[in-house]
Amino acid sequence: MSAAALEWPKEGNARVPYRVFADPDIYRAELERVFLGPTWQYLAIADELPQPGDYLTTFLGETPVVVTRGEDGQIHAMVNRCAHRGNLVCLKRRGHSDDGLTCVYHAWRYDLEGNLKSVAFRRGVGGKGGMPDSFKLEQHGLQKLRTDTFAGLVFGTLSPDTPQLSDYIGNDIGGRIGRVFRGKPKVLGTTSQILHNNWKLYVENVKDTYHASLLHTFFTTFRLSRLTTAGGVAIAESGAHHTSYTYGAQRGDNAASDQLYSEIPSLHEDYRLKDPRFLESVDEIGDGITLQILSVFPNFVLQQIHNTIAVRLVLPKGPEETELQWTYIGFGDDDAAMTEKRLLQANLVGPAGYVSMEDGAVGGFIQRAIKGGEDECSVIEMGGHEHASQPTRTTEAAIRGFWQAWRPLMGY
Amino acid sequence: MSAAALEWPKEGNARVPYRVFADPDIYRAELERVFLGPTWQYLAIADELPQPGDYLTTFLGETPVVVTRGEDGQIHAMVNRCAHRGNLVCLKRRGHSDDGLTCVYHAWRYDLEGNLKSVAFRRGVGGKGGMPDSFKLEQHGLQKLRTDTFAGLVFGTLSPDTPQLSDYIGNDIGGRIGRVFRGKPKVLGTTSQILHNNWKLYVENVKDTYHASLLHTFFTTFRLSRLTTAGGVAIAESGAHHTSYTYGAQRGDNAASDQLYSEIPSLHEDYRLKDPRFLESVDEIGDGITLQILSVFPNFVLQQIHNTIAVRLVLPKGPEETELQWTYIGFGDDDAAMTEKRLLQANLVGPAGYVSMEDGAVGGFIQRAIKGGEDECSVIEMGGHEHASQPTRTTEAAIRGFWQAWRPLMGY
Amino acid sequence: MSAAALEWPKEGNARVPYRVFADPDIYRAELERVFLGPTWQYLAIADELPQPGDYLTTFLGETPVVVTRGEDGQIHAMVNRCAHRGNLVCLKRRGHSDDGLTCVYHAWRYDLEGNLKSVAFRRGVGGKGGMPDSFKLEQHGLQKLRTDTFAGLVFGTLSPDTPQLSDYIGNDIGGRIGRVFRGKPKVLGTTSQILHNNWKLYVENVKDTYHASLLHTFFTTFRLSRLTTAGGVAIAESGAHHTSYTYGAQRGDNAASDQLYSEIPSLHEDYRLKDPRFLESVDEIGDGITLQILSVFPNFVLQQIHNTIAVRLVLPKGPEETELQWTYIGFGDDDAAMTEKRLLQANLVGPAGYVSMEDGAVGGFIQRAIKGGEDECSVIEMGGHEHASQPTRTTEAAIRGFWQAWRPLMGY
Amino acid sequence: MDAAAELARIARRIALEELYAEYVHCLDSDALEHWPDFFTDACHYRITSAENYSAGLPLGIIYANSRDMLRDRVSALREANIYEPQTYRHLISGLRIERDEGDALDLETHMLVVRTMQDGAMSLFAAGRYADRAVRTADGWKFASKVVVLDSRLIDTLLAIPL
Amino acid sequence: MDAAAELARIARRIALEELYAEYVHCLDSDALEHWPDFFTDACHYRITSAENYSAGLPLGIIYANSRDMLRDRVSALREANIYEPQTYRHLISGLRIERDEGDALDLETHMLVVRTMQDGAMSLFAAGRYADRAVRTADGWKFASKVVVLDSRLIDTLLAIPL
Amino acid sequence: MDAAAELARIARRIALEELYAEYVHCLDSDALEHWPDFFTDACHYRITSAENYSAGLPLGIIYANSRDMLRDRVSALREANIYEPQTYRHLISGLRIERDEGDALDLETHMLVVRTMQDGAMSLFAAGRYADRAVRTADGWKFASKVVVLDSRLIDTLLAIPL
Ligand code: FES
Ligand code: FES
Ligand code: FES
Ligand SMILES: [Fe+3]
Ligand SMILES: [Fe+3]
Ligand SMILES: [Fe+3]
Repeated sequence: MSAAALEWPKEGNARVPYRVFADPDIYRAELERVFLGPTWQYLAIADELPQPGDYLTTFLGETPVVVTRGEDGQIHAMVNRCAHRGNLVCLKRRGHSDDGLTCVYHAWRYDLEGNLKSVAFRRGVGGKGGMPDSFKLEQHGLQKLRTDTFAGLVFGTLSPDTPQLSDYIGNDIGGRIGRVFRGKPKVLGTTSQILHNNWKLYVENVKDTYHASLLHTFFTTFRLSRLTTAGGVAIAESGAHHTSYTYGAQRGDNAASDQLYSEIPSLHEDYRLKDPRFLESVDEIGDGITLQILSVFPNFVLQQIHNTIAVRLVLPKGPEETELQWTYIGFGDDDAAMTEKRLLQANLVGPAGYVSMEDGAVGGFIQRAIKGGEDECSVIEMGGHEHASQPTRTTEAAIRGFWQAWRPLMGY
Repeated sequence: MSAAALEWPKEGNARVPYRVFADPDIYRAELERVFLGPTWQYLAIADELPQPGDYLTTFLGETPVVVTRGEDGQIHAMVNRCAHRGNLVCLKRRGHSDDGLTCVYHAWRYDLEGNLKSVAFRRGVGGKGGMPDSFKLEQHGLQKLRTDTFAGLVFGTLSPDTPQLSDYIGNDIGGRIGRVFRGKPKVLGTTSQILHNNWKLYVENVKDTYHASLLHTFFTTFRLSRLTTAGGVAIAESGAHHTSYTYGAQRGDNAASDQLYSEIPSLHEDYRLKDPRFLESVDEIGDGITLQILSVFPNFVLQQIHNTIAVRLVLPKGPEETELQWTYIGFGDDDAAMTEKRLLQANLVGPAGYVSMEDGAVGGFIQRAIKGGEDECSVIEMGGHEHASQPTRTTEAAIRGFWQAWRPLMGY
Repeated sequence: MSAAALEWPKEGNARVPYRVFADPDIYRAELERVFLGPTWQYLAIADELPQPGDYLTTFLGETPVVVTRGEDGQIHAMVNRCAHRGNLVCLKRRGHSDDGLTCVYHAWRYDLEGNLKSVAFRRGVGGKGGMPDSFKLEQHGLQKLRTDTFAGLVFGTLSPDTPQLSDYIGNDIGGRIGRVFRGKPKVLGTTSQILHNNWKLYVENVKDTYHASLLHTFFTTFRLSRLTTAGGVAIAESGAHHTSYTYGAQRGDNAASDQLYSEIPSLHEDYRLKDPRFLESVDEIGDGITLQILSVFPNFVLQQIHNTIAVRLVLPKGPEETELQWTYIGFGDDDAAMTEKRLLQANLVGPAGYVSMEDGAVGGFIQRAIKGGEDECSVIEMGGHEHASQPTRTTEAAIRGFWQAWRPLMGY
Repeated sequence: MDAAAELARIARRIALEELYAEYVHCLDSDALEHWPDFFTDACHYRITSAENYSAGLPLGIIYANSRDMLRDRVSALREANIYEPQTYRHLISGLRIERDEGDALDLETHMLVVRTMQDGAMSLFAAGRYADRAVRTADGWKFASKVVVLDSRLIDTLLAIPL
Repeated sequence: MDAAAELARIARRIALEELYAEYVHCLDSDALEHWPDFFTDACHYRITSAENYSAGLPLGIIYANSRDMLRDRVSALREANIYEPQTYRHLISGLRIERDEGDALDLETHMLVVRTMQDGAMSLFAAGRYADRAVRTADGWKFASKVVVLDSRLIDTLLAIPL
Repeated sequence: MDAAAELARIARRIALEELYAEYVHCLDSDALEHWPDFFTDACHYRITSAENYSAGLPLGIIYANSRDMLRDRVSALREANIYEPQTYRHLISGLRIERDEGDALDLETHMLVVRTMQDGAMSLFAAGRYADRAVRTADGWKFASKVVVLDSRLIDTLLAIPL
């Protein structure tokens, strides 16, 4: 079926036809309308490119992008596709160049902003060959992205219609990003996962405040987070972005909570850690929020779980494959002990994370389960049918918000 | 091209356009019309699920299915897709549960018949969140299959239009199934093969009574079976199902047969086994039939080769990939010697079987050969153009029968 | 989008939409219109099949082909697809048969020219089964290719409309093939590469006389070949075929050349070989041409680089995958020292070649770079917009020639 | 342990390493006619899956109870069965002696097999372990029993050449 | 080197080969409860990528500073975490002693892990090396530190069972 | 065989195991400048396919007749050739001495190489064997000849780093 042919259920955001997670035509349309469309996508942490000439490569959807620090000291981003015959201009994931970017195929040279500076043998050799006079360097640069920075995070877009980044993010979500980035970020390391599911199944998982204490029984067991502890979800009016937040367990009522959870299979009363040091955290921000999961539409995630802070990028790699990239952050003023805390708490997340490994698998389970059921729908009614902020996490409002933002882009 | 666009050759079942083995659209249509359509598909041997709470997972085409033994002692089958957001409810191939089926994602719980029994935090937490009152458990169960059992074999279908199982199989074929399952079956083991060909190429191979003595030269050489030994093929009127049967070699005339086979490259006069024990068989059924290959449309096979008995399930895994699952059977009253016979004779079949390994490869050879020839046709004229039962195996009548059954389902 | 829907840019051969390298529909149309269409494709070196009964298997596009030396001493080629039910008739890459070709599935037998000679059990067994009388052997042979030989190279085509091979190749290109094949060829070995790019990206690379001294810096550094050394490119009038040729370095002006290359990053003044023996070459042909790269549309390449001579076959394996097969040639009258020269110089080419390894990767770089840019175009203006022969290699004329030949076949 | 005993122990281990090296070389170099020579006359050879093995199900993909049955397997591959040209590449690692009776040992090693078809396609064909019983005989160590326990339930296309 | 010393050197190397054989057998046979026993009390265990490792970035996919933390990891896998049935098959090769202090050694081996899922799908899950510190203790060689350096940045789906 | 001879035989085998461990470590840790040091001055090095090898065709994918040619190969990789960042992971198994002349040996081992690209993609890059001639020299065992016989005809994309 073609992307256009899908008829959306009358229940609106409370129903999602599984086809949107499997159909190759819908996927191709997404690459165009969502990832090359009017959305801001995370590219890098500005501090990853300290010096002019530093560059790294990433993607807008599946489109390769190079991000540079220009001679002007500014961040620039271009499609990583040579204007001559389409070769990758930058082959390395990260690098530095003192004289702009040179394509290996025919040595066409660009400056760090993507302007074509020279064409090898443009005038030919011995008066023979070369480019016609009609050829103008300025008409053949790399395709440029708009870039903007928020709290030290670099975002990019290829669409002229994308609103200003700060307006796109909005004050509420923006404040919750700023809350985490109080200092100069320092990268502690990166890791990536290949997920065998459509990218949106992972984004739904991120926005799913309902699942955490049920799927991640580790969490529950240690009362690290329960739906019974104080917290809620903040959702941008557009539905596009969200933040879920939880306050320290002490604010919850454990007795009542255990009672409530006693029906849930996940509780193991007897389960205690032999070496709990890895959970020793400090309230470094000072507002008592021990957990914050934040997303910016379509594919950026910022996570603060106690002292482990990471940005996640969700990259589509096909209708049924997704790459999830994690970059773990500390701050310039962390001492050794604080860094150690972050490294130990990092056991909670990532591909082997005590409270995240299930998220790597569940999307693939769904992808397998919906085969032959592409015209069936998921039921997203927890917390009602709206996508407004709520003072509870026992809701799927943030997921409905995602569809609220995705559907008009896709014309559904 | 779309599934509909194929024009069937005027020769009818005697010609099959190779496109039906390669075209992704035709394949997608098959998943819908054949595997989710009015056909009975093998799910399990009832004795594999002795206790209430036992379950196993399998497929209807590519659609995941869970088969359970309910509290009521009956076999039930449901699509293995959670009614909430589509997660696989059962993750294990085989398992047992004393309290129904619980989805790991948000702990929705179903009974063993697929009825939704509870939704975690349905009423929210502290009066916040939860499901709307309009949400009714009874409207959100797992999709149920119709199931029925024949000779201890469990079949399932998703279509209300599939006739009763016994009528679907018919008396003739039914009798030939019952002939094999005289006692309480005991599973001796399982094995599976990945075949790099369309599922129908394997089914054709199973129904191809013409190839056995030619492709499997091991057979011929030992006079285990030749087209010259007495036997024939029984075909359901619909063409859908078949049984080929062979009587012990002694009923044939070896001299005349060798003469006939002398033109076939496969005969090795001088080839003798050093340790023939593995061919020592007994006529356990007592009717002198040493070989019976039986198929029930679309994808079930029952094999009796001397004392090695196996059911085979043919699972489509894509237009050009198929999984072939074998379950080897003995009976409750087998003594150690009889079991050993079955295990030794099992060398004849399976992925390394002396008379079956070629079947695992030949479909892939065809799949490779038809590239660029999708509009060419195979020629299926051995034994004429009909699909009636014949007292010979020198015929492709059973293959024509398959197409006779497949074409109306697919609209060709 | 469908193959037909592509609108070609008004600039003609100077622009190529990247979609032609990625679109599955265009690829499928190519298999039909280019590879099964009116083109001659390299099949083998006649001397690879010295004896009647010798055969080898190869491909026209993705269609399997068997090439034989018949009883009549002539070369024959047929589609390697049994006329019965489509099995591969020949399973081995190379082989010999004294009694024609027998399909393993049902032992149908063909002679070395593809005529069906016998059908197993055609008359049935004991008067039962067998083929209907209407079945005529002569109506069921293997599909035959037209074959022709040029300078000991065997080409084949499935189209009746392909002009005679010598006319197809033409005198100019033909002479340049003959120039290399002066003696009885002797195969020194073969190797193959899997390229993760559309087949045309590799063919463009072969025809790209502009890239050699820029991408392959090894070449430049040793002044083996520079655009400043004398040479040029000869292009068939149709644009379909090409030859680029270079004279020994001594004919160039190194000082001027170094000056010119000084802007190119690839020059390493200080780089010298410790054991230059592997570059000791002789002017075996005697015309001073040290480098000749020649292509015959669509997918044949003949290379002479000093004394390393190889034919290359470019086989499409999917929209984004290509197999590149190399056959290295010496001649019957080579002495041991000459053979050793060829083997040492072979370090220049192939998957690990000093001046060819980059060609194996650059196509894949482009394939990755064009994702999301399928409607962008490459810019092919070096040396103007025509596709005529030029006395320089600082041109992309031969690439434009390729598109000039490809577009009408595809209807663009 | 005294030096002589230590040396003997080490020599034995090396002999076993060499046994496995020769065994896989035999299979991977298409010297199948010699394959049965690695076994005792009355041997057991079986290829099965971890699923069957751990469930105690006796079925084998190949199931033989004598060296002659192994010889018959080779004859069939040479004379009767039809399959595309293909080669294995075995890798062996982690030899362990599970039970040590001096001249009779229960052994286990990890194994992995890459299969290469004539078109050049390589694939991970098998991963698993050898659960063996080796005995010291007049002409060296022989397998009294070899059970090839494959981690996967799936065989790609067919299994012709033994493991 | 005199014979005794030579023999001791060889015996030690074999003991180390056996250590790795036992270590991977423990993981691949689902005997995870014994996995922590291969380490000293105050050990360091980390799984990281060559990219992080060579950039000097300290992050680990798993990062533990005590044997108890390894025990907690096993308990979580058994009692809390949810993942599909799967098994590893480790292959170890090329043991090298990088630093020899007699009873304390810096070791490196190449490693490869094939993962098999319950549906039978096998995949190349991990390739890399063990960069270890082993010490000789009363009950044999133990790992004071084990850093699993993976060649790839990517983990397929999740990493539940340790490497 | 007497103890001393036995010990010497074992010590030699271990030395050879170590030789291969060092050899693959050199390649996999990007210490290519030291790679030629594993060879004698007048050495032969060749990478070929089983197809060419068994047909007696002399062609090599890489074909060198001196250690200096190996040095030139490394210089070209460092200074001239362009290829994406990538690493190998060699696994070696099944060392066998095919011909024993004491200080000169014909050796064979199975080998497998997993290649990892910078994007994290791992693939089975090569499987095959080393068919080598090793000689004992003043500074240890060196390869007088190394022929890398690959099971497959196909090379994925390119072969830059030697095997
Ligand atoms: S493709 Fe970049 S310079 Fe030619
Ligand atoms: S998907 Fe099953 S409970 Fe949510
Ligand atoms: S398919 Fe060739 S003989 Fe039947
Ligand atoms: Fe989660
Ligand atoms: Fe068969
Ligand atoms: Fe080139």
